[in-house]
Amino acid sequence: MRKITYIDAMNEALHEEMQRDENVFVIGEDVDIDGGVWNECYKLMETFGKQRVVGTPISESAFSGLAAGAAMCGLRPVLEFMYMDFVGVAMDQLCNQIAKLHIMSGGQVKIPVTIRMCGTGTGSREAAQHSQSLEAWFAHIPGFKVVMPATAKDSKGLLKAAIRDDSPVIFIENRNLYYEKEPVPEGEFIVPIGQGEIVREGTDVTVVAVAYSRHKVLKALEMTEASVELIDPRTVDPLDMPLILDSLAKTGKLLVVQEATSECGIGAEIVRQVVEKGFDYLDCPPVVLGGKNIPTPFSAPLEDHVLPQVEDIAEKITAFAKYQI
Amino acid sequence: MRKITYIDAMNEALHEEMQRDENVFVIGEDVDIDGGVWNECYKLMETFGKQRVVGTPISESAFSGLAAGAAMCGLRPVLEFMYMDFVGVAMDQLCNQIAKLHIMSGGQVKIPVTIRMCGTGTGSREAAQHSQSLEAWFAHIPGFKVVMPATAKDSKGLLKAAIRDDSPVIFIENRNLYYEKEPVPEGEFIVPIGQGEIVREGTDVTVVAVAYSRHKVLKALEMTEASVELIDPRTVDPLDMPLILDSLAKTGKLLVVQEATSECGIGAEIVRQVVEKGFDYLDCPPVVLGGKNIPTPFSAPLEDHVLPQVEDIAEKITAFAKYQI
Amino acid sequence: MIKKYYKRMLTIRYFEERIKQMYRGGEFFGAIHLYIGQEAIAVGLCSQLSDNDYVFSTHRGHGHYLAKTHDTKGAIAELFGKETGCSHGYGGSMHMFNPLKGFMGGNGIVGGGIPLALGAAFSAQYRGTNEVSVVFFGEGASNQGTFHESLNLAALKKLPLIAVCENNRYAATTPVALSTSDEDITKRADAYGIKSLSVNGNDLTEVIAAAKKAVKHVRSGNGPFLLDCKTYRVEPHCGIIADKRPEDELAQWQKPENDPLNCYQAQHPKELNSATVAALETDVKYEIEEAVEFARASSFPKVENFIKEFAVQ
Amino acid sequence: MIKKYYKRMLTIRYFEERIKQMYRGGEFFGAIHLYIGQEAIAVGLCSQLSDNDYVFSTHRGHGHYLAKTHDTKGAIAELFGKETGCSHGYGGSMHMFNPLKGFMGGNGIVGGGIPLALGAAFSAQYRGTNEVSVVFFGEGASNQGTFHESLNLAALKKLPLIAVCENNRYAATTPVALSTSDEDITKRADAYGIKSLSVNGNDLTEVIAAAKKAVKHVRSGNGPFLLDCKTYRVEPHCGIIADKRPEDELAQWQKPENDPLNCYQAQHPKELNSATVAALETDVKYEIEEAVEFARASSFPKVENFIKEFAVQ
Ligand SMILES: Cc1ncc(C[n+]2csc(CCOP(=O)(O)OP(=O)(O)O)c2C)c(N)n1
Ligand SMILES: Cc1ncc(C[n+]2csc(CCOP(=O)(O)OP(=O)(O)O)c2C)c(N)n1
Ligand SMILES: [Mg+2]
Ligand SMILES: [Mg+2]
Repeated sequence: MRKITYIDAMNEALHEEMQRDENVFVIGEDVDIDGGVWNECYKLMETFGKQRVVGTPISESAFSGLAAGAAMCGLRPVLEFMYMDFVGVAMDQLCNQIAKLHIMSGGQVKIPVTIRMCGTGTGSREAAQHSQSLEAWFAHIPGFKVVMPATAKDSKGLLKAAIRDDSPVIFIENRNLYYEKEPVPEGEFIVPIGQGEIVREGTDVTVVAVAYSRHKVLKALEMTEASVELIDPRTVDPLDMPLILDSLAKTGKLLVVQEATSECGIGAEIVRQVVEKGFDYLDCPPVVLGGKNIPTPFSAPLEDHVLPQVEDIAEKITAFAKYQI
Repeated sequence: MRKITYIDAMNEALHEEMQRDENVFVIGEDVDIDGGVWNECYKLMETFGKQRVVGTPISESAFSGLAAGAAMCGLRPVLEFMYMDFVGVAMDQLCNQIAKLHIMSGGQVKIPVTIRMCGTGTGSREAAQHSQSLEAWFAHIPGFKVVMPATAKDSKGLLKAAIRDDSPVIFIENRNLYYEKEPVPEGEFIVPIGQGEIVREGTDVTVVAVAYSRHKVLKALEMTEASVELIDPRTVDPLDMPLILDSLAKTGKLLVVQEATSECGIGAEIVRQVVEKGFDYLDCPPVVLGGKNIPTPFSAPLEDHVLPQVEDIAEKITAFAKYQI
Repeated sequence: MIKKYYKRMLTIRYFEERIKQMYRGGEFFGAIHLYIGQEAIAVGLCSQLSDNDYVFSTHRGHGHYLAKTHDTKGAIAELFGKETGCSHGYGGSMHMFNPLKGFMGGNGIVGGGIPLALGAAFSAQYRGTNEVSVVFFGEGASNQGTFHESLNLAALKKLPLIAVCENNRYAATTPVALSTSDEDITKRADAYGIKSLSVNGNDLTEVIAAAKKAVKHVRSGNGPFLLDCKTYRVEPHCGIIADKRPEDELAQWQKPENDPLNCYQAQHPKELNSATVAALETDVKYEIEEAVEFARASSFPKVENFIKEFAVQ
Repeated sequence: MIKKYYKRMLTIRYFEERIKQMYRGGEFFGAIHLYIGQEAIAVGLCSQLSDNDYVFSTHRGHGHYLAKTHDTKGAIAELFGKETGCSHGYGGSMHMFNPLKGFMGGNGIVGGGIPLALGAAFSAQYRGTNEVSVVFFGEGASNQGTFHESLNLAALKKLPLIAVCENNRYAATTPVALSTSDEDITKRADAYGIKSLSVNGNDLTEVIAAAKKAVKHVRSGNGPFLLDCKTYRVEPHCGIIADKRPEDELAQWQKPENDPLNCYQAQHPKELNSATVAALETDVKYEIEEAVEFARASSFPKVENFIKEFAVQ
């Protein structure tokens, strides 16, 4: 299969969807200039022109609202936050407007907005205001779907699915994956929202790895003998619980790995649903390995300490595998 | 014991703390006029004057930041959001500034801000944008403490503790409790942050009731034979896990009741910690009874349907009590 | 036209009076913010709009809704939370919707609707229609960040947006002097290079003239326009809040010449003679009573449909 | 004074050049935004402040930090993430802090620091000191809601705030014409009734004169002041972003008369003759190399202390 980068895969999705549906447009800071700061909008301006490739001032509330209003009138905006961390300035437009307009109107308006959270990730020493993974905020608010592709293939397939979805979709990207080449099928394909993926089959432990953690877990597997079933949920709201529960029926042991802080995170949510729906499968206490409950510090050794490292994951997996009922 | 309302109890706390420490001031919309829209600032203006009772325009980001900057210079602001739902417009100032300044400065500045989330609650038919209980957003972000008093006594004692705390404290009030008279001791007292309360002792089921749910559970107890240990966590971040775990050691069964949506909520967090630290205590799957995953609709029957009702709680408790291992 | 416009104002006035009465009587719940005293603004603006044009409203939106849609029944039924309501009971007072008539919703968040209105204006530009998007907001809302961001963005993109500030001198209990450092909102428009006009918002004739100018400017592709309408909130902010405004101030604003209905009537003594007005009053009252009966007789939305239609999981 | 001010600009210039080199060499990581070409603004403003006055900075804050604190060692050590850094390694380039010298931090959120600066100004007013609070921000940031809300609030409360817009013509890759509907930011100040001045931000003499006026105005209790400083960002926005600005534009701004250091030197040929400048250059280079050695030799912060001091649970 051909190999392209995560960012190019998303860029292909944008080209294809904008070609397919003239109501699709992109909006965000710098998207109209030199293909955007991440190169995510490469050639969009040249191909679709400035009415459909809308550069904005640094006014996230205003342009998020613009997207919502345009969606109310039938357009399908793809909205960009340059980093997920900046979403704080627009939480009202996202969570009180975009997520709720459909229901507040009694179903009369739809808000098919795709909200790209670019530049999410850690490990590049960008400190507390550029290192957050805030998927839990949106999973907590009814009205959104939330996806977190961890491969180039999923980045394309999920972006296309998001754009075609009639609900607002929070699309969370990881900057550490942007420029790695990976296999991506040619042409059209969709990765359905709500479908997880079994990355590795195994029998000892089920590891659910959220987003970038998938790659950390894969590295950790090289350091352990345990037979691990690795699941990438891909969509974190709604979760693919049947997939997770089926795996647990086999392994009886659950580890969730995520970069976000554990408190009230996706891992906690998975545990809540797992114990409610699959308590009898569990042979030992499910554990969430997440970011520590501290704002991410700048200094390298401190940042590494705050986030789950490959060694931590390997250690936990080994301990889990050894655990006897 | 004398009886006063929740709102008057907080008002007393403000008078006492402003008297005690000249660095304490209050800031928010309408706080300087007629005692504030909830009467929460009754007589503050008359007593402390306009430099310490600071009315603002409807500019939540600006005045939240003002509070943070003032705190960096040694003041101790008590900041008001008229309804918790409005916090979306100021999430950056709260979560990227107030919560992180202490650590980003390497500990050189402290941010002793108390952030009052007034008017939280449901059941009064105020629809999707005036019905949210967003404690999980703040529990997820490192750097905050989060308290949710459910009685007049706790509202006073926790407000005083929050004002004296050197960390930013999210103080979540419930509008349905504001004007009910309840017993409150005379004079000075503090309710320590991080301490839950056993409201009722019991042996069959542990029910952790978040905020207003405490009152719903008390009503539900009149409809069931089960012996329930009712815990009001009072602080939801950090949670008083020893208290909850001790109770579980006795009952083996956990029900969490909250008004917030269950997904990634405080209940999920309690479950995460309980299974990690007290898995062997559990006789049956712990359950979270929370708001449904739908923005709160206006119409009475729909709103009632979305939120856990007394009958739902009673039913769940009875089922739990009957559950045999 | 004169009779029609007067009747529209009268409908809003009587609607609000009736609502107030029923609310106090405990017939329905939730927050209500009355529009009494500001009728000329909604009616004046909407007089220049078609169903294809968009209106984005606020927490104080009954008047905007009625002026844009003339749908009294849907409005009252919505306040009652009935499935025949204009938002099928899901929205209530602050979230009336009627997209078919171009009414794009109220908003419970002060300043929350301004960015949304940009989107409808953008959609008109995108599709090359000549629709305009009108957003109402209070002087209090003009101090929210969204106001600033939206006006700058509208100016940059030359969007067909009319921003209508209803300066009713109060935001909840805060007088304008304590919320808005320079009360003249047109200066803010100047800062973005946006054309603007200040008008007496209680004089329908003035409002109509200004609305005409604004709509013409915007529809011709000249970019946004701001209208600064001076008015006064006659009722308390909402159901639950104490109102201790100076009595003389209240009295001043309740004088006939300052009341939008009286003022318009005085300008048109012939068309709006007492017999005509009396007839209109009868009509309007009847229409409203009919709507009340309709709302009362309607059913609540069904929980079963609700779950099917809206539940995500 | 002239030598001192020139030396301060030179320190920033050489600091940034050295940083750029080390960053490219992979000696440290994270985002860095260079201040080259804007030195006169930070130096001019800070020349009028004491340690008791406050500065709130941005993502592009090295220059502000050095001008306010003269702490080269703490700055470089911070970029290296060392415990001797001015934020003990917790902050990095965007979060330098030195509250003892009145430096209240950079900010990774565009427009995020403006509200914070209100707070220091408020504190001065509250305690009755005559401190002033200065906040720097880019023309890009002037389109954030926080700008608007903060200026209105500062004007209402007459806070001792100096808002310094560094209009360097770009926000990341977006030129000012595409972000700011009217480039003249002083018009925005007018809208709030805030006094303001526009200056050539690359002419230190002009900046100092304007800063004097602003500080005097603000310190005397007359409320906030806005300075609109026209300048140019000579370097790319930050490490990772491609820079495709027009070559002639770049060349124009790199001409000696447009460079803040050359410009100042030309104004003071005697005090800043080539021998003096050469000596200053030697001094500054030496100082910076010393700071680099200091940073290299320093230890990383210890994880154990970290947990003790900051962990909540
Ligand atoms: C962001 C936000 N802050 C506060 C409120 C509470 N609130 C509702 S209406 C109102 C006053 C609004 O004043 P104005 O914009 O002048 O409109 P008016 O009520 O006068 O029509 C306030 C403070 C809110 N709904 N949203
Ligand atoms: C709220 C927010 N949006 C976007 C960004 C990304 N960003 C960082 S700097 C920058 C440009 C800022 O431009 P300006 O304010 O003019 O300052 P300059 O970089 O020119 O000094 C952008 C878009 C951010 N940090 N915060
Ligand atoms: Mg008003
Ligand atoms: Mg700039």
